[in-house]
Amino acid sequence: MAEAITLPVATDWLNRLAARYATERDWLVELDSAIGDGDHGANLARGFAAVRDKLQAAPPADVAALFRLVGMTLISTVGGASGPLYGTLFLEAGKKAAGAASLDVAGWRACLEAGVAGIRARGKAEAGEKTMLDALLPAVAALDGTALPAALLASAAAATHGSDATIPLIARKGRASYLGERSVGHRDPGAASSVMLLDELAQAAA
Amino acid sequence: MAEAITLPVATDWLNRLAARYATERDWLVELDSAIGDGDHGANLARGFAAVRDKLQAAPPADVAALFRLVGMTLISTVGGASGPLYGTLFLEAGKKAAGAASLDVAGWRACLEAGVAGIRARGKAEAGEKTMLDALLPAVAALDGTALPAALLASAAAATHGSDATIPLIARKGRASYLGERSVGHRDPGAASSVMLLDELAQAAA
Amino acid sequence: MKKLINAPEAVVAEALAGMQAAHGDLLRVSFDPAFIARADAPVAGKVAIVSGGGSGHEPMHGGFVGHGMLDAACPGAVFTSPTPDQMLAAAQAVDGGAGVLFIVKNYTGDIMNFDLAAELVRDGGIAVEQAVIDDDVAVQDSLYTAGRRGVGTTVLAEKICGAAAAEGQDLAAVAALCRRVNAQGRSMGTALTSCTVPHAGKPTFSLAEDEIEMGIGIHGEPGRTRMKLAPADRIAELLLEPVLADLPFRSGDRVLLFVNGMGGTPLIELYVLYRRAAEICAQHGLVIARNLVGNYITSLEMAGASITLLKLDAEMERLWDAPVRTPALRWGM
Amino acid sequence: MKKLINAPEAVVAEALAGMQAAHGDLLRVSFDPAFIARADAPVAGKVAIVSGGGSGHEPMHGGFVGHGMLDAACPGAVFTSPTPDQMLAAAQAVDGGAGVLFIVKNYTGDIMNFDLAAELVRDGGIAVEQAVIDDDVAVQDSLYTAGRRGVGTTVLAEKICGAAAAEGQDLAAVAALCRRVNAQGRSMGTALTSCTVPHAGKPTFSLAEDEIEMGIGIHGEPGRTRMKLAPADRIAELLLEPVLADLPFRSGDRVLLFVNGMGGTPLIELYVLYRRAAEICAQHGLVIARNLVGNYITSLEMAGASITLLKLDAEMERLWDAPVRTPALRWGM
Ligand SMILES: Nc1ncnc2c1ncn2[C@@H]1O[C@H](COP(=O)(O)OP(=O)(O)O)[C@@H](O)[C@H]1O
Ligand SMILES: Nc1ncnc2c1ncn2[C@@H]1O[C@H](COP(=O)(O)OP(=O)(O)O)[C@@H](O)[C@H]1O
Ligand SMILES: [Mg+2]
Ligand SMILES: [Mg+2]
Ligand SMILES: [Mg+2]
Ligand SMILES: [Mg+2]
Repeated sequence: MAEAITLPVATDWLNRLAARYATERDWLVELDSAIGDGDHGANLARGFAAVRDKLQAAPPADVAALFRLVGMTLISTVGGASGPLYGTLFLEAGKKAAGAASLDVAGWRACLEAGVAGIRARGKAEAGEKTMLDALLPAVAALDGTALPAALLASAAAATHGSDATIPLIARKGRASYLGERSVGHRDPGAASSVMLLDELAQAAA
Repeated sequence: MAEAITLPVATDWLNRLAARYATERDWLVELDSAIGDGDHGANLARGFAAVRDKLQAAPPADVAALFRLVGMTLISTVGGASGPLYGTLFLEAGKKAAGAASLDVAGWRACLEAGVAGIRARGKAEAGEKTMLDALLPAVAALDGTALPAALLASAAAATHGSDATIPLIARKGRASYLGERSVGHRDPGAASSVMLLDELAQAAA
Repeated sequence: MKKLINAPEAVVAEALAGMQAAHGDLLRVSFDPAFIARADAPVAGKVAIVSGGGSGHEPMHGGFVGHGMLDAACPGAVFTSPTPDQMLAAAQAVDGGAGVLFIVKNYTGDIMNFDLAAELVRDGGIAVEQAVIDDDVAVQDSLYTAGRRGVGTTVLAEKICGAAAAEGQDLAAVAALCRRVNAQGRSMGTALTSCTVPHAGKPTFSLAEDEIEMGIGIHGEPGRTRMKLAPADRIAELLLEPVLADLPFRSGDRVLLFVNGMGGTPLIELYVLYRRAAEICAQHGLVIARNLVGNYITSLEMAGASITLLKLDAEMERLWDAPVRTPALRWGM
Repeated sequence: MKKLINAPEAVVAEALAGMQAAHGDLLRVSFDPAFIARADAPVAGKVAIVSGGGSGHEPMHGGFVGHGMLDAACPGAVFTSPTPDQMLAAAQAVDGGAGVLFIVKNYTGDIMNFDLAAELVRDGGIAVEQAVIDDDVAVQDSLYTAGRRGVGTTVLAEKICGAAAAEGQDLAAVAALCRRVNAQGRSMGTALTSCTVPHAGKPTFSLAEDEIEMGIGIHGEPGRTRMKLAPADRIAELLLEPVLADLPFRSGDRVLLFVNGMGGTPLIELYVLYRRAAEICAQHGLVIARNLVGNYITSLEMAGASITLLKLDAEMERLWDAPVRTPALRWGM
């Protein structure tokens, strides 16, 4: 049971994510086929496989460097909407993590908050527009207390609720917005992938 | 009951054929789809509809003129292999019919013989190569006696047998020949349409 | 899924290799990062035009690289925007000292990736402008959505701006021209069948045997409405009505009429559609001064078509006629 | 059946009207009898080249009418040879006093109709030659069958002979050249899906989800064998092996490699196929001096492709490069 997000925990997290997105690739593709263009699962599987390979080839010196490497790699291998968005999340998180040997709950909260703010700035979306933000914003809000594993579990659970809550929404941003009313009744793929992101972090720290 | 193929009988024959090929269009298309390119029914429906219209617009003066008109019309409206072949049949028949007010069994036999010879010359096919000739050649051979309706019925029956006999053959001429062995087990569409041609003549003269 | 491919992951790179093999006289392919550049790039003193987007829309954009059109194209994964490092490398490879214009289709992913790239290019000391194409009238436009998609007008803008750059117009002028072309162009498309993204392995959507999707996007994004299959003449009307009303086009306007196939519709049907589209234009008093018919901005093997109408001015007409030599569009040389 | 048409009977005439509307600067359409002629025909003193065949193979042949290629094309009903009166009228319209060459694909119907037409044209006092294209190696050739089908080499022969006629070669020379091109060209194709003839309303044949037909004809005629879907690289090998063996092509030969789409296969896949085809040619020591990639001789919306290899000589290379301006093939002007 980890008390902080150390470099090994963070590395484990990213390796888990590569495996998770490979496994969930088809489901995310299916979600994206319903209201988008069917590539979200392939995009993330490709991007996080590249992350795993880079981490293996040249292990970063600290958590901040790791986050920056992840951000750069996602931006240069994912493409689409999710590449710059998740890339920005990690780049901004990397800035906040600079200098820290490890992250406690408050430290991680600052990172995630900055990352999500980066996503808002880049994508110009708000809560309730049926995007990954609808999973990420509740996840930030749910991060409190001092016990790391518990806080991460609560954060992931909040993301799950947020993701579920995208189903009845009308999409206003991203490709699903072209559907208007017809986007109702479908889960946002980016919200689903954000849940996995936070869930694997909770697992890595458990 | 007609004792000779007069102008009214011949006109009735061609009108019947226009109706018959319209009705049998889909079946002939189906036969041609199996071992050809799926247009035989459409080709003949188009061609004989044009024949019907021309006969109505400018009724010919005698049987020979009617045959020539049919031949010219088929050649200029059918296309494909069957257009020139059936066109030639009628053009050559028209030459033989020249000067005759009507055709008795011998007269019609001379016409059909000349027409089938024309088809052989144009298409360079022989008996047993799975073409319309396999219906037409037996139909010529079966034409004898002096009672016209009976002779025509016998001729049509021989054509039917000939058409049935194409089913086990390997096609050697026309588009079906590309199939080689795989043409076995299918009726030749041109043989099938030749049966209709002779059958409607027997009906018109009945 | 039935495709002439080796593996879904390999399609884009292998098609690039095929383009390199077939068109080595015209273009040069970089595989990592992936971009296609003019063989003779950089052209000193000329504004360089770079576009890009997901693969699966061929010949757009790679087939438009060459003299008088694009200097470089960046292909993403199928239906996925390319990444900023591709655009950065392409811009660096083709900048001839007069700066780079990014022509960007309005999709969230494309916009964000090109934005990131523009920052990087600018940081590297190369002047860069971006022009966004958002001509698809099927999509509701509003401040609160992602806005209209970029479709058929992209092809026309790339040709016209390519000619402007070739005749020596500067970056500001070429960018302004591109925005003007976009402002004057409107499109709408329809799908008769879905397409199948190779890595997805099954059709993006499904339509009944007698159903079509009106207002389809080029990534198989659903459109405005689903309706029963109608005669081509009626479909031409339903596609053109919103296009005509939107600008609006007015009697006496000189236009370019572009009937585009989505990839799986045979040319004979595109001409049937063109016939009626031209009649409708004539009924509205439009003068079809130029036209284009064929598969230029496609959606893999989707059956369907789109109609783009561009209101021309004298400069656009002149630049449209200027020589162009690319794998997919060529005249005058 | 899902098509962008109004009625099966109307497709050909309406597509012709669309071509007239779109390409009035290049060509002139006669509707009855149906043919497409160069807008500036007859060209005095030039050999006129007339081709034709069933519709559904667009852009062939109508899309190849114009400067430097065909003087006229006669479209039949879909997949049905045109009729002699069409060819007669076309020949009369485009003969410039130097005679007419009929380029005929080897199908029983085409042969017979063009034969009849040649008699009529000759009777009318116009010199006429016929050259038959029969390049499809999928078909067993023998004195006792209809012989090989005419496929991809037709496009190349029409371009090369069109250039020869444009530079003033006489009828005998152009006809001899056409026969030489045919003698040096070999093709084979594959289908991944069937096509649907409009008046038939359902697919001509059916293939299982994992089956392809090797050696397919351009009318959906079944080919040599049915096999499991294979990787594109393997399909390139299976198409090229019989082509290479047949002429035979030899190391050092200069060739034109033509990868043709059947209509429903996206360009990105044709480039994947081209990539491997070019590799195979290189392995055999062939020099790919020229190439062509795209949908030029199609089979409605059939998914699939064909590969044509033409052994070039210096004259063919020069004539291939000569300017051409038609709706579907254009360069140098
Ligand atoms: N403007 C935006 N802000 C935040 N998230 C967005 C925005 N646009 C799209 N997304 C997210 O991106 C997801 C789609 O990602 P992906 O399919 O990889 O990219 P693309 O839409 O370019 O194909 C959506 O499900 C949504 O969660
Ligand atoms: N050389 C030939 N001699 C006689 N009949 C032939 C020959 N070639 C084809 N046929 C007949 O023509 C029929 C096909 O006609 P049709 O489908 O209208 O023409 P196409 O084969 O050009 O599509 C065949 O079924 C056969 O009976
Ligand atoms: Mg997507
Ligand atoms: Mg047929
Ligand atoms: Mg995408
Ligand atoms: Mg036919």
